[in-house]
Amino acid sequence: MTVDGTIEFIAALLMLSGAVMALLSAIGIMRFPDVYTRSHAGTKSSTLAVLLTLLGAFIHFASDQGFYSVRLLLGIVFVFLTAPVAGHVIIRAAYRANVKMSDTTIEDELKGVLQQVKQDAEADRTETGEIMSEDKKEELKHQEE
Amino acid sequence: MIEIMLTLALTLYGIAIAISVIRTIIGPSLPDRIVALDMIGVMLVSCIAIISVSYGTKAFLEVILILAILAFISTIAFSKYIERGTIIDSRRDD
Amino acid sequence: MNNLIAMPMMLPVLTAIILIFLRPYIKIQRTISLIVMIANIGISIYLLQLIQSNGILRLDFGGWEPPFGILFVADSFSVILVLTSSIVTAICLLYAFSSVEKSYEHMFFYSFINLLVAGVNGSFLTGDLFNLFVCFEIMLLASYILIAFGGKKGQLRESIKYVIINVISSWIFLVAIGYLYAVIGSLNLAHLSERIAEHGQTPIITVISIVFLTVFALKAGLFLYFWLPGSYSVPSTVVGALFGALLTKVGIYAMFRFFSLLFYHEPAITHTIIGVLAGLTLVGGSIGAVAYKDIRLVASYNVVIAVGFILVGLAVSTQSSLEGAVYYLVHDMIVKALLFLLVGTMIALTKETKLDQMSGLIRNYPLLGWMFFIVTLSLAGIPPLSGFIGKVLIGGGTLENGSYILLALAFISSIFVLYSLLRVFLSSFWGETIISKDEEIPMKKGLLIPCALLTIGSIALGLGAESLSVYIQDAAQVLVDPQLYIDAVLSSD
Amino acid sequence: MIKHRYRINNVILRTVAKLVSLIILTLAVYLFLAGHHSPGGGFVGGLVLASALVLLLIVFDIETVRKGIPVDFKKVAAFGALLSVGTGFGALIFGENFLSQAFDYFNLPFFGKTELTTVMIFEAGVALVVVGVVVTIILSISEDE
Amino acid sequence: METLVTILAGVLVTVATYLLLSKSLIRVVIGTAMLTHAAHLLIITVPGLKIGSVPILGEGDAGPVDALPQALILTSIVIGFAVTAVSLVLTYRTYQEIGTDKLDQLRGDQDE
Repeated sequence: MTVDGTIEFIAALLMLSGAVMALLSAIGIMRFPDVYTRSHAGTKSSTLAVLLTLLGAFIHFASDQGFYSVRLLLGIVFVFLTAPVAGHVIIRAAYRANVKMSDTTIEDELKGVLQQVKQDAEADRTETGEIMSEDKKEELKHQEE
Repeated sequence: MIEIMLTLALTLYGIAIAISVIRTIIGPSLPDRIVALDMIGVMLVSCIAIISVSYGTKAFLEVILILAILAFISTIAFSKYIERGTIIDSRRDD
Repeated sequence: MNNLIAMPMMLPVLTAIILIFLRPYIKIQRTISLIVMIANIGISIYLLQLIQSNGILRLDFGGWEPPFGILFVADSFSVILVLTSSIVTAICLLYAFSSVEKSYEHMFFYSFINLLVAGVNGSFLTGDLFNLFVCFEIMLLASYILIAFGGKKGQLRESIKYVIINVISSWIFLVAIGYLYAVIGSLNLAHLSERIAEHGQTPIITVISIVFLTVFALKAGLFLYFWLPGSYSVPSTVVGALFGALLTKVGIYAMFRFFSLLFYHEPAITHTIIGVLAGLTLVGGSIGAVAYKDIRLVASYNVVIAVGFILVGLAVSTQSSLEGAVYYLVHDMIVKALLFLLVGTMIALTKETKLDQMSGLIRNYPLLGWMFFIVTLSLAGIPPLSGFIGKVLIGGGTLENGSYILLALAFISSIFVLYSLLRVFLSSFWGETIISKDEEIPMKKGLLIPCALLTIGSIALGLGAESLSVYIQDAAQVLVDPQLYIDAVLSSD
Repeated sequence: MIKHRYRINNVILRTVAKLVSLIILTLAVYLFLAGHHSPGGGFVGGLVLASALVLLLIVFDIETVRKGIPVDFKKVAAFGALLSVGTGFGALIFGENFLSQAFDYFNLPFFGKTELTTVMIFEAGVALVVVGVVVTIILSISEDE
Repeated sequence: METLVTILAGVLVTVATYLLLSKSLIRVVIGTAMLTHAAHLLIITVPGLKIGSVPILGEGDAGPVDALPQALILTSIVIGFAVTAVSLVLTYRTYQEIGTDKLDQLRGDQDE
């Protein structure tokens, strides 16, 4: 096997391992019990899969055609930059939307904090008349009656 | 040899996407589905990289970036919708 | 190469864009739109003369020779229609100046009118199948918005129906284009015609032609006219007049072009179907025209009858019937615009839409009444008004061909047209006046002058038929002999 | 002061969005310029540019973006259409067929020998139309509550 | 391969028809958009799927594929986009005016 052949083999191997990684993360997304754990599979390992694959493609083009593709590198940077943020945003949204955790969850550290923040904000905004919670509206109605 | 490896990689990606589609369909909550959709988007990116390697053409490389951008924006939009009920706010609220 | 051919489409497009920047200045908007329409009239008259001396003209966009590039082709038929549509639009614009609300004018009303005209003229001039689709869509997009101007409940309902019907028909159009491209491998009309002639019109091509027929029947209101009366009766008067005058005519034009240029080898199948559909349209339109009391619906069903009548000319496809059809097409564009304008004026004056709730209008507005009478006669085909010659020529064609049923239907439908409009005339213009002198809304000159201009146009078309006949014979010549068109397009100059 | 207690903390997303929109804008310019001999062009470039604006709109809000980019997007679209149709009419001045385009090679500093063509102006018009229309539609859908 | 894609186009048409026949206006709009995309799929399939290389200068050795259907589809996508935008605005106006997006509540006399 020549040097070029070896490099191409390595490139293909990288892509294949990326594919294996993707399969693993797909299994993860199927098997994990709730959103919060699934997102681990959905973002972390699939990001790795993409990184490996794109790196493989980059090496392939570099050795095969002598073409150093900036677009592929930019793609790697982009995915590396955005995938964690996307995961973070989804899970934040899920937590605020009160998606249930699995029964095996041991601790929810944010439980008190979020509750407190919400209460504070509601209290503040009701004072300024900005928004009003549904319970408050009911109360006011009763008082008027 | 390399051909076989590329085909195998594509097949594995195909299986992974199929599994994610199942999760998109059954996923009990909305965030589940979005996690799966995001993953499909990211995997399609790598699929296109593999396809362009196996065709030996550079014409598809732009698609990689555009697809990644679209996946990111759609994920952000979805999660903002879940979190606040709106996608674009009219005023800055902090 | 003659860049003037592109102007009837591109000038309105350019105007529509420029008018967006001139949003606050209504006076300037009106002036520019009118100037462009008058320029279009001038250009098309010049083109007609040029075609007489030089034969069919073509313009290859960007210098790409056919069949590779896209192109505009101007033969007498299309330029006559462009000329008529420009005249009608110019007069309708005059009417719009004094009838359309200020708020519409601020919402880019004139831009959309210009886009509508651009789409219509583009459809008449294009020599390329796909550009025909694009121009159709430009026209339809503008009409979607124009129909909903005002945003009343009835308008919204009808415009939703109209949009959905047209999206579906555009879908069929797209599918048909795909099939035709797959079978023949070209989109240039002349090239398609040549290839179909070479390989013969195989059954699959005939099937595709029927798919095209379905599309254009939906757009023109040939038999599939169920959407037409509703959507043509809800928009504001000017828009209704433009729709009645222009939109169905584009579908009819496409049908004439396709079944005289491309699919003329199997008349036993295609033209018979067109004939049957035209007959059914005549029957359905006549029933509708006498059945309704809402005068806008009566006017809309008259559009349907005219569609059927013109397509009798295509179904028969002899030289004289085609001449008659072209002639009737021109006549119908002018007279339908006039009819819709008059009906809209009546509604605006009385605030009623049912014909039995108006009466005695002729005491208050004599000129309006007599113009309505002239329209009635003209549509029914009484000589020397403009409808007469078209009817005679189409009738002669059907006699030559021996299609007596179509002949009978065509002339019975004329009687129904006469009856339906005379009913409107008698019940709303004669009788006890409902408007006292105090309540009478003064007739604006701006409303009356456009109607008078169109009436004069109709009379002039009838009296001056002789001077027009050169151009109309030339138009029919190209329809009869497609080789003229093919040679003009595919020759490299 | 009250508002600051329950503000939605988006620091991660906002920081990354600034960076990512920069990448997207670069890609948009690249696609626009590449469009003559390879995939890309005004339409795609405009869409990608619009997607960067949409990202900013989602992550920030209409007010902030308006402040940053104080243009009327309807006017942008109209101007783009004018530019595109204008190149068609430009051919008339030189007595060419409608929509004819011209090109030539120029020696530019830094870029070297470059092909410049009037198609570029046409494409710039298309890009402006796309950006203007997309942003107008999105703004008008989200604006009135 | 062509058969498969044609079947896919058929499935899209089926789904679109289902959506078009539903009562909710917004579903109808989505149905029209899907219908157009089914037509696009058909246009690219019916003349035969890819035999040849990418239709870009300097790419691939074999003769390029016919690029015309793709140009048609691009144009048609733009038009479809515009139509969808218009019909969405129309739907929204209707919703504002009438307060529902159910088609059967749009029914009514001409002069209500």
